Formats: sequence, C-alpha cells, structure tokens
Amino acid sequence: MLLKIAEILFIFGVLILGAAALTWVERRLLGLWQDRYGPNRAGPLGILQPVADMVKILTKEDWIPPFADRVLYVIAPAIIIIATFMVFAVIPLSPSLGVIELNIGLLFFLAMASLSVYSVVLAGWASNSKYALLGGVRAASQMISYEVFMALSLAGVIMMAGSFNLRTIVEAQQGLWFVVPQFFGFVAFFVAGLAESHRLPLDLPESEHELTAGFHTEYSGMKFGMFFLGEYVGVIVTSAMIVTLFMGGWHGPWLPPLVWFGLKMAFFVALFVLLRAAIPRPRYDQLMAFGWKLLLPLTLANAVITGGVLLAGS
Amino acid sequence: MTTIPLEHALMLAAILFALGVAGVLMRRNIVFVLMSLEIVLNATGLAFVAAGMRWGEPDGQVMFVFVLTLAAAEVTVALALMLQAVKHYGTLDLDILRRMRN
Amino acid sequence: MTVVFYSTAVIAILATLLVVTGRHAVHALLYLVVSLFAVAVLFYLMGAPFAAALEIIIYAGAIMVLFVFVIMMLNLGRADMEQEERWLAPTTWLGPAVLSAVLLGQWLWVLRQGGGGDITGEIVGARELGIALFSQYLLAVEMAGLLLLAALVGAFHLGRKRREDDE
Amino acid sequence: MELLLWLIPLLPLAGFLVLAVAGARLPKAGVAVVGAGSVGLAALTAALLAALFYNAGSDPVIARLGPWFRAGDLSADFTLYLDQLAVIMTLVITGVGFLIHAFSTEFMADEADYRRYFAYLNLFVAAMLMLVLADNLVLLFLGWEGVGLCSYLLIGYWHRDPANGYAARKAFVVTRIGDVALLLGLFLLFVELGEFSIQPLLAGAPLYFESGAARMELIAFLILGGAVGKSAQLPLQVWLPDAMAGPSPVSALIHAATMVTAGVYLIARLHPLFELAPVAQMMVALVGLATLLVAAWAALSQRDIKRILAYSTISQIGYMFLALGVGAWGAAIFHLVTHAFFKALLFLGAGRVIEHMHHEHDIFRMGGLRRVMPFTFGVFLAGAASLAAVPWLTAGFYSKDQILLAAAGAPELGTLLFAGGVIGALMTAFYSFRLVFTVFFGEPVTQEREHAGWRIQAPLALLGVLSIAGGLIPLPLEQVFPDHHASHALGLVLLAAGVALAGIALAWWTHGRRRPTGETANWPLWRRGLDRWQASGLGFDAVYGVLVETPFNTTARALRGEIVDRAVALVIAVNQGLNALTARLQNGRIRHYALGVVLGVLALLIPVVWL
Repeated sequence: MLLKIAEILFIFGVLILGAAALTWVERRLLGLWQDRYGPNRAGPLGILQPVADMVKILTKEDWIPPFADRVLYVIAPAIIIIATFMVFAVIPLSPSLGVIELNIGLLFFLAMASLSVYSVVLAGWASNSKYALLGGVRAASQMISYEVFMALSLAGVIMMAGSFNLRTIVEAQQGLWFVVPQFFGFVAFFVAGLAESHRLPLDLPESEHELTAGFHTEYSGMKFGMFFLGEYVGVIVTSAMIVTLFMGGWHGPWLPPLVWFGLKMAFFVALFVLLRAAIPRPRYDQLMAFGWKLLLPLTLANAVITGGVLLAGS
Repeated sequence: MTTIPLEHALMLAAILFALGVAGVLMRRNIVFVLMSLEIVLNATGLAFVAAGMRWGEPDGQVMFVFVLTLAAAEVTVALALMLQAVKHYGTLDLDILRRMRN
Repeated sequence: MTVVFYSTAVIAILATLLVVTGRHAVHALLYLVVSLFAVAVLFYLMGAPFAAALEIIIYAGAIMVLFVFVIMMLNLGRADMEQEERWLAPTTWLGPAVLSAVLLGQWLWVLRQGGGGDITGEIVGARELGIALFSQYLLAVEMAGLLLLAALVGAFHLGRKRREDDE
Repeated sequence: MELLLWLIPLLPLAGFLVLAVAGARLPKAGVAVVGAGSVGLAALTAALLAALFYNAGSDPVIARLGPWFRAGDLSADFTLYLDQLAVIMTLVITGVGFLIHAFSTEFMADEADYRRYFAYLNLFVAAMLMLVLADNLVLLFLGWEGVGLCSYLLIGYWHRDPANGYAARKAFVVTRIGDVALLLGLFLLFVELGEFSIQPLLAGAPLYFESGAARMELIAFLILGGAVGKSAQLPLQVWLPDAMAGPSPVSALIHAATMVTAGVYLIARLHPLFELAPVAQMMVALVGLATLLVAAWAALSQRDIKRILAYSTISQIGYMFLALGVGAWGAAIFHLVTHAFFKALLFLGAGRVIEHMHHEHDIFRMGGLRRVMPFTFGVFLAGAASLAAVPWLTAGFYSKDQILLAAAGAPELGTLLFAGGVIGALMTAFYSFRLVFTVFFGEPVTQEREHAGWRIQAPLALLGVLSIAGGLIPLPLEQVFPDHHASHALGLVLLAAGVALAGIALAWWTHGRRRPTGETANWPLWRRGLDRWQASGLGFDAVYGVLVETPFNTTARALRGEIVDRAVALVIAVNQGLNALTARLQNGRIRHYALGVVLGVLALLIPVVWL
C-alpha cells in the first residue's frame, strides 16, 4: 500500500516536473530551430526559467472578472488538470511501474480526453467575453469531431491486441510495434492527439492572432498557469499514449524499460515542439474538412481492413 | 465483496426516472425539458444495465447501447429543431411553440 | 462496494434534483454531467465497465457537450434566469411533482417486496457485449444505424434550411 | 467449361446492366456496341462451348454458381445444365439473337430511345438463356417470367400509342393464364416428387408414377397449359397477332425465333413426364393440329404483312406441338431451329418492307417491290420458300417433312394427324406466296430504291443461307430423346412435296397472275362474311369478349357502385367521428401529451400494485 502511494507520488511528481521542464525545453528547442537563444538568463542555459515563471505566476493577482460566471470560471481550469493527470494513471511506464491496471484503460483514456472538452468550453463560456466564447465554440466542435477519429483510429489497435487493457496492448507489441501494421491508425491518432491537446498547428480554439488567446483570454495568475500546465501535461500524455499504443511502450533492447519509455516519449514531445515551429496554422474550415473528409474515411477503412485481415487470418 | 440487491438499483432508476418525468412536466423551457428527457432515458439505461448484471448477461448493456443511440439521435434532431424554433419565435417557451400547430 | 454504491446513488439523486429544479441552464447541465458520472460509477460497480466508459465518452463527452454548445449559441443571460424563476412558480410545479411522486410511489411499492436477487458485480465486458450485439441483436444494430443516419440527415436538413433563410 | 457456361447468360445480363445504369452517358455507337456486342460475345462463347461440348463426347455439363434460396425441403440453386438439347437452344438463341441485334443497330438507328430498346433486348436474351439452361424448374420459371416481362416491355416499346400498351397488356395477361397453370403444375410436381431439379425429377418420375396415372395426367395437362400460353397455341393464341405492335426485330426475336418456342422447349425438356401421360400427350398433338389449321386458315385473308407472319408463327408452332404430341421430339426441335431461321428472316424482311413503305402494313397497298428492293426480295423469297417448304431445296421442307412423317406413323389417329398436317402445309404454301406475290410482284407502287448498310445486309444474308441450307445441319439429340421411328414411305414424302408446290401454284393463280386489289366491297355477302371471320382470327377475341370480359366487367361494375362501398363508407364515418373526438386532445401542448403518457402509465401500474 505504502509502496503504491510512493509510486503514485513518484509518477505525479515526474509528470509535474516534466511539464514544468517542458516549458523550458520547448522554448529552448524553438530557439534552436528558429536560430535564436530562447530563455538563457535564469541559471545555466536558462534552466531555472520554469522556477522563475512559477514564482511570477503564483505571485500575480488572482483576478476574476466581475462579468464572469464565478463558479464555472474557477472550475474550468481544474477540469483540464484533473482529466489529463488522470490519464497517466492507466499508462504502464514499465513492466512493474504504473498506477493502476484497468481492463478498460483505453476507454478510460478516451473518456478523460472527452471530458477535457468541458474545461475549454466552460472557460470560454464562463469568461463571458466574445473572444473567449468564440474560442469555446471552436473548441467544442473541434474536439467533438476529433474525438471521433481518435477513437476510430484506435479500433485497429484494439482489434490486434484484443483488449482495452494498455498493459496487454504493450505486451502484444513484443514482436512488432503496432506502428507498422497500424500506420494509418498511427497517423490519424497523431493528428487527433494534436487537435485534442489543441497544440499548434491545430490550436484554433486559442489562436492568438484571431482570438487573442481564445478561451483563456480572461484568465490570469495561477488559473492561467493551470491551463498552461494542462497543455504541457496534455502533450506529455499524448506522447505517452502514442508510445504505449503504437511504439511498443517500454519494449526495446539493452536499456531498462523505463528508459526506453522515457526516450520514446521524449522523441514525440520534441516532435510536437518541432511541429509547432514548422507548420503554419490551417483555417478553421480546413481543419474540420480535413477531419471529416480525410481522417474519417481513412480511419474507417483502416478499421474495416484490419478487421478483415484478422478475420481472414483466424 | 458484498452485493447489492437488484431492487435497490431499480429503485434508484425509478427515482431518477420520476425526477425526469417531473422535469418534463413542469418545465416550460425546452432546454430543461430536453435535459429532463435525457434523465429519463438514462434512468431507463440504468434499469436495463442493473437487470442485465443481475443475471450476468450482456443483454442489459446491449439495451443500454441502444438507449444511448436513441439519445444521441434524439438530441441531434431536438437541438437542431430548438435552434430553429428560437430563430423563428425568439423564445424557448414550449407553450408558445403551440403556434406551430397551424 | 456497498458504501460506494449508496453514496454514489445519493449523489446521483441530488444532482438530478438540481437539474430538474435548476434555474441556470449551464449549471443544470453540469449537474446533469455529475449525475451521469455517478451513474457511470454505478455501472462500474455493477460490473459493467464498458457501459460505464460509454456513459462518459458518449453521454457526458459528446451528447452533453452538444447541449453546452447549443446553449452557448443561444447565449442565455440573466433575463432568462429570471424568466425561469417566474416559470417555476409553485402553482406550476406542484401538480407535476405530486404526479411524479405518485408514480414513484407505485414503483417503490412494487419493488419494496424484494426477492429479485443480487447484483454480484461480476464483470461482463466488452467482448461479451460485442458478441451479443453482433449475433442475436444484429438486426437491432442495423436499425440503430438507420436511426442515426436518419437523425444525421434530419439535423443536416434543419441546419441547412436555417442558412438559406439567412440569405 | 462451367465458367464458360455461366458466361453465356451473364454477358447479355451485364450488357443490360451497363445500358440500364450507364447507358444514358453512352453515345449511340456505344449503346450499339454494348447491346450487340454482349450478345455477340455470348454467341462466340456459346460456339466455343459447343465445340468443347461435342469434343468431350456430349456429356452433360453442370455449372453451379451458388444457392438461390432454401426453405425447408424446397431448394433452388443458381445451377445451369447443358446437354444436347440446351446446346442447340443456346446456339439458336445467341446466334439468331446476335444477328437480330446486329440488324437492329442499323434498323433502329433513328429511334430516340435506342438505349431502352437494347437494354430490354439484352435482358430478354439473358432471361431466355436462363430458361433453356436452367437446371431446376424454379430457375426455369425465373427465365420464363423474365422473357414474358421483356416481351411485355418490348411490345409496348412505342408506349406513346395506347394501342401498343393495350397489346402489351393483352399479351401479358393471356400468357399469365398459362403461367398460372404452369405454376400449379410445378407445385403439384414438387408435392409429389419433392424435387425441382429437372434431371433427378425426370429420372424419378417413372419410378413414382405409373403410366397414365391420373395425377401425372393432371400435371402434364397443367404444364401443357403453360406451354400453350407462352407458345400462343389454341385456345390462348389471341395475344400473338396483337403483339406485332412491337418493332419488327422484336417480333423476329421474341415472337418468332425464341420466346414463343419456349413452350415447345418446355415440353421437349420434360418429355419423360408426357410419355407417362398418354392422354395429355395426345392432347398436345390435337392442340397442335387444331392450332396449325386454325392459324393457317386465319392467315389466308390477313392484310397486315406482320399479322400474316404472326398467324404463320402460331401455325408453325402448331406443327411443333404436333410433333411433340406424336413423340417426335427431335423433329419438333428441328422444326424449331429451322423456323427460327426463316421466320426471323421473314420478320426482319417485313420490317424492311414496312420501313420502305413508310410504315404501311397493308400488303394490298404494296407491289412490285421486287424491282426496288432486290436484296430484300431475294432473302424474303428464301424465307418464304422455306416456310412454304419448297421440296428438297429448303430447310423448312426437311423439318416439316419429318413432322408429317412422324404424324403419319403415330399409333393413334395417325391418318387424321397426317391429313391435317398436309392441309396445313397447303395453306402455308398458299399464304406465304400470296404474300410474296402481292408485295413483290406486279406494278411498282414506288420508285424509291432501297439502301441498306452491311449491318442489315449481313444478318439477312446469313439468315437467308440458313433458311435454305439449315436443313442440312445435323442436330444430335440422341442422348436426350429416345429414338423415334417415323414412317419413311416415299409416297407420303412426295405427297407433302406436291402439296407445297400446289399451294405455291395456287397462290400464283390467284395473286400472281392477276392482282386482286384487296377490295371486298363487291364480293358476295357470304364471301365477305367469311373473309371477315378469317381476318379476325376466327373470332376468338369476340368469343372471349363475350365469355370472359363481359361477365367480368359486368360484375365489376355491379360491385363498384354500392354494396362494398357502403360498408367502406361506414368505416370512414366511424373513423371520422372518432377522429373529431380525439382531435381535441391534439392541442399542441407537448406537456399535456407528456401528462397523458404519465397518467396512462399510472393507470397501467395500478393493477400491478394492487395484485
């Protein structure tokens, strides 16, 4: 029992620290790719930048706009933090490490992903301001849409592993990572993950050029910090899910499983950052058309073909 | 592991159902009426699942899936209709929508 | 399990009560989501994890978001809340409440005798559900698909017409 | 071989589907290529298959595609069966069918609805092939009804004229009478033998039934009923003359070469059943005899070129029935084949003539076309000679001769059957050359020269050659039919030959030497009456009108007015009253509806609670 609690605390701590570190890593990487410095003042290489940011955020005035719906305004950022952190509970980090083994782990992930919509939508609505509301409306339709493809893109993985249990899925990839037979599922899941965590280039709900900051325009202080943190945790979670579902989880030669998991995850996190640096943001209708007209048929065909092949093989 | 009598689950479903019915009957705002309908449907689903689990059979869950489908279809159309109604009559009052009759 | 079950049931009932009597649409919706959550937990306790997941993913995650979405578009304000206040005068709600209470009383009366057996919480998972769906309930699945298609077409039609009116 | 076998009916079917689905986007040339090409390919396939078939020693080929339906003991599969009989039928259908298709591509080129025409025609060929290749009676019946449908559609091809629609309906309804009989026969057969597959059925019937068993006779009679309807035999022959409302190539294909002979095929295919039912078989012969005489008699004074040919078709199928009735199965099929050649040729030629005369059908308004249409005249003459059975030269002579000899050799009523056949032959020769002399000889009524492209000339020429030389083609049928010993008396042959020549001479005497105008006004009353009686097809339509239509219409009219309607009106009144009552509940307040539902539930629950 105590061991379990220690395990939970360890994962939780790593996650928070990771997310905080990610704020620095992202800016350093962006600096690297865009040929500029990035944060380099606090500590060696600016490594203490997250600490400085935290101090700043925590000491800011915690201000709630008078026109906002107070209760929802406060609840909204909490939801995203809870939802994204909860997902990590079901991800198996190594053969022995992992908070809980749920036999519906994958569904749990999808459920939490679908709940994180509320955070964005409610934040947008409760702020009671035009930009925020527009961001909220965009978020609602974008995330509902991409949830569909996300779930569908996983159908192939579920069929091949024969289980919703993430640990079983990882073990099923002992021989061959699912990214090979499920390449289209992987691509669709990657894009859907991008949209679900509304990272650039699919950050239409908060695109600062059109909507100032979208649904969290009115937020400041630690509540903003929670959205900020939530986004980075989202990136980590999505990377972890990709690793778990398609990249063989902890499997890998020579190195210990946990290290493999961390390395793979780090790769995808870096990929997310690179995408932000490299790809321009699409128009909103392009985003929706891409989803419904390309990803939906793609994922459906993938599911049907996978099922057919499995049936033929059985 | 202790067990739960089927009656208690069904009673819970009945209570939720009754609450939903009361909502349908007493609200004038379409939004609330629709929400109450969802409660009613959900209560039905609960009863189905509970009964199915009593026998350890998947049939209850199957019916729940169908209830879910029904709810999804109903909400889609109902919400679209609601938007139309608001656009045409400028109100969410169910009683005023009587005018649609002619 | 017993304690969790009954406390969750109480939460479900309270949340539902708040939905039915609420004045603020968005708040009421959130209470409804809480109620759905509670029911999902109950499903899980009863040994139906797949139903629990569906309840959250589809009911709370999709259908309710649709509600929020539409309410956001309607942009209900303070005036609407006051209107709700007026509409919920005791004269309005007393009759339906009594009626529902009678209905509930009848049910509870019927259920009071017991003897229906116990829910053991043995898990009936997605595999069994899938097999049942695609064997004996195949026809119903097809009909459900048809229903969804009809709803899709209907919603599309309604949405489209609105745009033509604008022009 | 199985695959090839399936390809034969599927090719025209594919043609039909292509034309039906994508035909609107095809240019006319494309429609022609698909329409005629699919049948052409089927013909090539059939030829290849026939070569393989004969090479392999004529063993039957069975091709199973898959199950159609199963219900209890009843099962019907998509299975084709190819034996010597089916090979011949397939070759005739695809071969003649292709020639007619090719002819149509040019002949029908001015039609606006080119695509519909070819689509129906392709569907027809597919259905006809299904009919002759079917391994079980259910599949056979599918083809049987399929050809009926196509016949209906094509008779009414020019549907803007209500008369054509009427003719199509008539054909459909009259053949349907026969179809009902056939269906009953099939049901009865199934009840008795529990089998729909033809071969096991034929093998099992002699073990199950004694010869002449009452049930067997009944079944044979019912099947005969179906054959009579489809093949336009007495007493259901009335639809075929009217069916000439369709385009001439349709008449050639459906109402001469293939579909109307389906009855002959059916009886030949099920001949073991008829051998078990001597009364029914004798009935076949008598029906054939009566039909050939009646139709030939009626043909004598027709004025419409296509109606002459239609009555001639009825009469010639009568010959085939006669042959079937006396057990000369092979002779019937032989005549079927030669008839397909020369009658298709005659119909196509008639179509050419009618087109040349600007849609004039009356032969007495034609004349001298020999000079302006030499090619058509040539091939038409070949066809008519074959029809008239000009001795030793034409195919028709050989086949008809076989039938007459078989009739003469019949154990019962042989003399009567032979005599009837000879009289029929005389009339046949007479009316066919009456037609030739009237249309092609005498003073030309037009100077317009004919012009025909190769797509018209080639099929006609080929059919002309077949009409003459077709009698020399051997038709091996020994594995399907038992040997039939016909009389070979030279005297009888000479008699038949003489009769044909006499008929032609007679025609020359009355219509070639001098030219009757066709004017009947100054004829004596008895002759005019006779003529009108003949021209109306011996008044069958009028008789049926009195016997069937009038009582039916009277009853319908009697019922239309009052009795039933009153009862219905009462129902309406009651409903309206109830509606007025319940409509008040429909007040548009949804919550009231919900209230009603809840109250209803409460009421329903009361007994549960109190018990």
